Amino acid sequence: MRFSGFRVIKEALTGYKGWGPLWRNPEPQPSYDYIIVGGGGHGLATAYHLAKVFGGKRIAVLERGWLGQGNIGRNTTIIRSNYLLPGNEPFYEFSMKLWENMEQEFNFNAMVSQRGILNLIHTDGQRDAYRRRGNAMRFAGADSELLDHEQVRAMYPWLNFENARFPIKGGLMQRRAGTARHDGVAWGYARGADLLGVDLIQNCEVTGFRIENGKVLGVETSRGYIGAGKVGVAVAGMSGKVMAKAGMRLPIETHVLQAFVSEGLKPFIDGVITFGAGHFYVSQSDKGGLVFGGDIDGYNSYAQRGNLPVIEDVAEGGMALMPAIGRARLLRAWGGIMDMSMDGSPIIDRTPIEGLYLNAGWCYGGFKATPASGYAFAHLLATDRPHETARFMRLDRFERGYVIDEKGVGAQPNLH
Amino acid sequence: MSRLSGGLIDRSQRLSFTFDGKSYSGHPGDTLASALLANDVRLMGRSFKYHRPRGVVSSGSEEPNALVELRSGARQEPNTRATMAELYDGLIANSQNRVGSLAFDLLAVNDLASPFFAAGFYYKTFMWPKAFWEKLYEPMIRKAAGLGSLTKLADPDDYDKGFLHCDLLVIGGGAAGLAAALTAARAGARVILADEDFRLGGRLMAETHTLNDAPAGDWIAALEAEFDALPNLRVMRRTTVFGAFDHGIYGAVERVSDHLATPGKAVRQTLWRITAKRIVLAAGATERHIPFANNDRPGVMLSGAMRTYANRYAVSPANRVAIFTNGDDGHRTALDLMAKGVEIAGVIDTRTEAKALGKYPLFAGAVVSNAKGRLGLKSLEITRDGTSHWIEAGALGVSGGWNPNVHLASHHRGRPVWDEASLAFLPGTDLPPGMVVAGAAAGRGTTHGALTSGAEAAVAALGAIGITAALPDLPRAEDAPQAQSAFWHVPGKARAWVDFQNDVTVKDVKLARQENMVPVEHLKRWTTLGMATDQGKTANVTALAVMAELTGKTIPQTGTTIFRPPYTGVSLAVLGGGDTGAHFRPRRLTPTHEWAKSQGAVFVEVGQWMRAQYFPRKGETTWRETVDREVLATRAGVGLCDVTTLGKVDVQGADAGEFLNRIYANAMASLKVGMVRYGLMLREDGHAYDDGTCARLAEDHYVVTTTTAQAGPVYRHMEFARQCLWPELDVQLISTTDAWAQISVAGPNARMLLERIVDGFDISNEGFPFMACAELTVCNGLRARLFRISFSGELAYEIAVPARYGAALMGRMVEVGADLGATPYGTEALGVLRIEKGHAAGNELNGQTTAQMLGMGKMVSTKKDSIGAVMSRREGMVAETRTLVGLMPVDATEPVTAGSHLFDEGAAQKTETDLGWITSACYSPHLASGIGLGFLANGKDRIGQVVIAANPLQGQSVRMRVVSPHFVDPEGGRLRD
Amino acid sequence: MLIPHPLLGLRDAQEFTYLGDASLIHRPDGMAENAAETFFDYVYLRDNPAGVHRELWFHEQGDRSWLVVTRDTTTHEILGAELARDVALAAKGGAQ
Amino acid sequence: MTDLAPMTALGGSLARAQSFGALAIAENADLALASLAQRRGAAQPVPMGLALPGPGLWHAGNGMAAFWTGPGQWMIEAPGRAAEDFAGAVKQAAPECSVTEQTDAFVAFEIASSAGAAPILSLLAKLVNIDAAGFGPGSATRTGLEHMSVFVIRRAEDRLAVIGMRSAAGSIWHALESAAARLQGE
Repeated sequence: MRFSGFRVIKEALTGYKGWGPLWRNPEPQPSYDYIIVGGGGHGLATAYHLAKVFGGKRIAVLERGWLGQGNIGRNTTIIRSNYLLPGNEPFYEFSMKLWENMEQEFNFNAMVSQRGILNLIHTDGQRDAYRRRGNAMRFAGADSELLDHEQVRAMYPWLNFENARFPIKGGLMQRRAGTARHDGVAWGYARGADLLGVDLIQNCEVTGFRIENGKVLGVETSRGYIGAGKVGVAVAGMSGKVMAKAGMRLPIETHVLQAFVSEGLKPFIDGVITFGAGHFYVSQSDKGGLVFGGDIDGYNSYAQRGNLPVIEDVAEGGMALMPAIGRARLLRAWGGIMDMSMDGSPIIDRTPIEGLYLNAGWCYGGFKATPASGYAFAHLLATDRPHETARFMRLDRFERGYVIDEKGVGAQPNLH
Repeated sequence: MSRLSGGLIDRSQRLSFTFDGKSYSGHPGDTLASALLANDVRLMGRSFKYHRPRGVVSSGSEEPNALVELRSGARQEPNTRATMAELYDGLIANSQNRVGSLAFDLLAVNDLASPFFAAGFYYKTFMWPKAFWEKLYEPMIRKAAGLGSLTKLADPDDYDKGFLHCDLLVIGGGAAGLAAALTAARAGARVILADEDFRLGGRLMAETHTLNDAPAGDWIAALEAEFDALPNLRVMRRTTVFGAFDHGIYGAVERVSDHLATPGKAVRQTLWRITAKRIVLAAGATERHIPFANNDRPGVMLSGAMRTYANRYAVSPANRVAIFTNGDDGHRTALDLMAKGVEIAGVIDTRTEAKALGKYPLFAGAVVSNAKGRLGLKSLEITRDGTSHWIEAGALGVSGGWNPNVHLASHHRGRPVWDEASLAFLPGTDLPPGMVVAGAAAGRGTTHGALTSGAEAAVAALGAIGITAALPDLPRAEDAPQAQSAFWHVPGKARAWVDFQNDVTVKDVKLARQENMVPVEHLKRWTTLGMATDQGKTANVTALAVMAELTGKTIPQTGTTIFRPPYTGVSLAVLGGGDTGAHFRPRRLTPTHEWAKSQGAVFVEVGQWMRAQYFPRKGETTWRETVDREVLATRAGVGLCDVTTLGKVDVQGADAGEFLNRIYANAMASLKVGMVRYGLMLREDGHAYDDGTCARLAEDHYVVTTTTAQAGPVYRHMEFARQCLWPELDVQLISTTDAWAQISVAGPNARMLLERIVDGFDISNEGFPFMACAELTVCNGLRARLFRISFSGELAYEIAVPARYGAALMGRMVEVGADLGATPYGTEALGVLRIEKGHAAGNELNGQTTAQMLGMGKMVSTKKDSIGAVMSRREGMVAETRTLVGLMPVDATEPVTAGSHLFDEGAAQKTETDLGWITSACYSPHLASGIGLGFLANGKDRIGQVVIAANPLQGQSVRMRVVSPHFVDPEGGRLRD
Repeated sequence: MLIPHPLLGLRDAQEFTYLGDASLIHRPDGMAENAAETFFDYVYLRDNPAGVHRELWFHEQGDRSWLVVTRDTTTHEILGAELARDVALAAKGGAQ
Repeated sequence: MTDLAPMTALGGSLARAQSFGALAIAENADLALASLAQRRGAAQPVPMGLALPGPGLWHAGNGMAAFWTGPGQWMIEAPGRAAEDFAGAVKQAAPECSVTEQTDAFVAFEIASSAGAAPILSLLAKLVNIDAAGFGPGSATRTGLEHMSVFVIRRAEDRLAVIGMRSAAGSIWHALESAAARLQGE
């Protein structure tokens, strides 16, 4: 069924009789050409693109719990392509372009909203670095603007300009950046994939890989063995745990990142603001909640919950930047587990095991990458060649010395 | 007239307040909600989506409807539960989420269009035309959504943070919590009792039950007197424990002054981090409602809340009240209200076998199937055996059973367990370590059950940490079993609300089921169930039950919801703590700060430090003018700059040299005593980490300097190497950054100036050559350290004295060097001097560069093992061709801008053709031109060529000549003179 | 979180700076033939267990000791803590 | 003696002192400090007859005091001797140790209560995450305070010292002052 405003009106007047399941609940088949492990944003986007763009057939997505239960369902919903390095920027800009057209393509309103992202500048050195980045974005076809103090003040006069420990000297603005409704993205891809015949199998945990002579034959699951031509793993924070079942150690650590939302408020912040001198970034959802976050907790964790000091740290940053939010209340805090890679950049690559492919290392930045990640991973699965924009995101870059280190902090995942 | 007799309000005092501009009065002991009810105000808010008129539903923090904007001006506080706002004289509250007045909200049109707004509708529309989303649809949605508003004014109040420690934290001051605290405190344990209410007692205050045949208030009063005398017990009223974190740490907010008009000298709220060895959770239970058609009319409320209002606040929402219940609990409300003289229109009990417990009309085996009264309940439809009739009632109390408040028990992702007997989720076995649950939160909701389980919980909890406690004599209390039958919602075609605030109806749950949004998280996200400010406290279990009914599954098969912190909303200001604004982060001042201030210096933030940026003089109109003067004065005479901020690490021990050999890429063990060497540190991944100098003061004593930014990390890294990598070496480390005021003395007259302050020490070129160091005295006996090192390319020294003398020394040098042109300079001139000399700094050492890029590849010794050496030889790093070069505009009037990218002339400018970028740029008064440093592909081979510096961000494209990065004195002759 | 410091008892984890897997103590020999491989493994690859993890914490706002803390990454339960220096010395055969 | 005039950490020529109800906070500008670290394998020294305390402890004697700062490391305090080369004196007394001058690395604030231990305990609770029950007289530890690291010494039931980075003296003072003033307001 095709969604439209007309259809919504028609269904409203006829008691919603026409609304059916957004996707089927199929039983797993004995084998598939492609198995995508992980029914999160990246896994669903991969299946969708594999079927839609690359003509893949007999595709299954295996999800341990419910579709979209991982980081796609709990993040701060920011989409942007304001990266610096050539290994990253073209990829994220490709993603941005996919965001701009996805809703009409998969016929689902994921509320992609290009209300802009503003990265504040507090020092001259930061301005130099942001200028380098803003120009790198331009050369990769993205949009960027360098704002001065007055331009920032005109946009957000109620930021703390008067009594700030770190004065605001300007900002790097990407107007095409913004937010998208995270669940809507997962559901849009899920529904799109389902309509293209992809089997979305929930409550199906992968417990092992059947590997013979260095080639993967299929996966053992909580719902029995399923054969596969190719297996793509896109399980974010669980990457280490899942790939260990295939005998692999990864340049990845799993960490917890907390995200926060305030009680609903009338429109207050239009776009996304990031405060680099503290650890704080914020946007306001269409429902009115301030959606905000900061740094990862900083220690290895699979516990999906964080601790109070980070909540305080983020709130401190928020209060320092925008003392007018003081009387709003934190409504909910939640922790997701992040696949923090050793250089802070992702991996979309084959593995040494034939037929086994890895999509991982997204750190806390996977949401914005969802469309491109799915597209590039589908490209790799279908053609065995990396997608043009993901060609630097290789697994062997660490050994060979081609790291993509945006922050320049080296092989320490909790600093990325 | 809705005030009743009795209650815990102080009738001797009258407090006036306003709601939506209209004046009312109440008494101390009232909440805003009780005072409004006492003034016959039933309409208190509007719902989120349909803007339906709403009245208060509860009497506690679970309130979904009666949300107001409290206070005014910069103190305006949105979404405040009227049920939690203590009344004070002069309180100002306004209703929110309305266009027009509360009674005539224009957005109530949404309600008429509600069929179009069913669960998930917005995912299916607003997609065409594409551009309309940001321009039309979304702004419309954003405006209509949201609840209360922020003012954009800075919060004027102060907030505190603090730390408390205890053996036992008791969460909840009702019967169970009081018994637990009493038991533990009498045993001598250190106890904290926290309750979100402003008065202890919990539901004891809401009921008419007796303790030892006397009013419960008597027992509470006696207990409070005993509590006051126990120094090991801290009672924290108005304190909400909002989160259970790791290792027994609980977050709590004390609302210190929220019950006052302004905080005065105190803080508004304090965030407490409580570290508890053991925890008794006695958070009580929250009553459930029962959805039926139009069950959201103002005046429809929870039956237990009605008792609270009657017994504690002496108020009834109406003169004639009905009760809708699925168990005995509703009958209690009828009895309590009757006792206070309220007319009971009837008790509608879903159980056919129900019996009246008093003289009121009973409708057994019946349901309430509809309600009328848009702005306030007028009548109810009662349906029994398929026939219906209407009765008049101004309020309806609904009793659907109680949900234990297991939230904190689940903050470590523990799952509550469904108990079919009590029709409730009880705490599971996977509680946060050290927690015991008692009272209604554990399903022991009778007064006797709460008291005994509270005391027993304390005994058990303390026993686990070796403290023996005895069960106290607990008062005799009611222990009547509460009969109840499962009844979740009244079937029907009209909308019946499950989640009041977010307008989620039974129909929405059905539609979610129809659309395969069945997993509880899908249900929640598709319908927005439980995502409002109350986090579904009154809605979630009911919705689960409805979904279970639809799918034919049991409630536990359908799922549970995950509880996450905070238990109730916590203001961002208190989480952010007191020190924001200028005190957001510590400010470190250099030893010459006060002196520089007296000289009119302009300061700049450099990480934690404030440094003098430049020293403007009279008549100078631009900062550039000042900086140019400072630079030229340094190159021509002598400049003075406080460089204390550079990190200093004292390295001592027999193996200090060997240790430093392994830390630095280049050799340090071979450094002679009395000499300094430039050193480059790599990270273990082979990239440049930090640079600085290393001075050898004695055979077993070095002083390492780091960059300002990396002082902390480098020290940590060195301790890592000392303790973890090479513990067998004899090395001791300590930071001395703050101990010494270090001043750079640079310029051709530097030596002459220093000769005037050193105490008989030979600093001639021969006696104290380039890269020498020494300990000596200056200014008549002040111990000092002198290093002949240069960052500017000039003859230069750094002199260090104990920090307390830094300002005086600076003043002295300016004074005695006046004839030599002694000029203080700031970080701007420092930057110009080092760029002119081609010295790498933060913009070059940004963690992404290699020794090779910096032109220091050869410094990485292959003769020894040092941190990062192996990885610096990886294929990709060796293949890196970008090197540090100097750049000058072909046309000297053109700007040089850091962050510009470098391209071949005529090349298409894109990622693939990018050759590098400009790292640092400045105006060089020495060359009368802008200059820059940058990393350029094959840079060494391009010296003399022209490249394009492209800065499309600012519309610049400049032809630049590639030159040596050493713009000044490339041979280094000046350094050595 | 609270870290059980072997000398100072339970301390607020905020006083500490986290580094990562305690295997970082065992730095390979940079002059060995196979240094390229051993360092790749040392610097980049991690077991990243969902369960018991031995990890390095630096008592930065305390006594400046590096600790090896044993912690369950699924529950955050801490099973023990030792001075990293003692662990490192023991690994080197107790060489004093 | 040098003819240069010293300046206190708070930037004055005189040390700052202020009272907040029962609490008095004073900058101690005359306190000499030197760190002392044991060399590898060496025996624990007894510099100038001062017994060095164990982890978490502070010990006074012979007109000086010492507190433990880390394994094999102590800080030696000497009231009133800031102008001297105190580190030199310590080094002479413990030549086999690594000694480093620390006098001007730190600012010391002495806090005294005129109403017994209670105000001190209330202040501690607002400042640092230390369980006061286990922090009686003779205790010393380093911990975090408003993003800074400080030594806290319980010199007596009613006396506390907070010693932190000299460059951050103003921020430490602000933290102490705000907490003390707010306690007064409660």
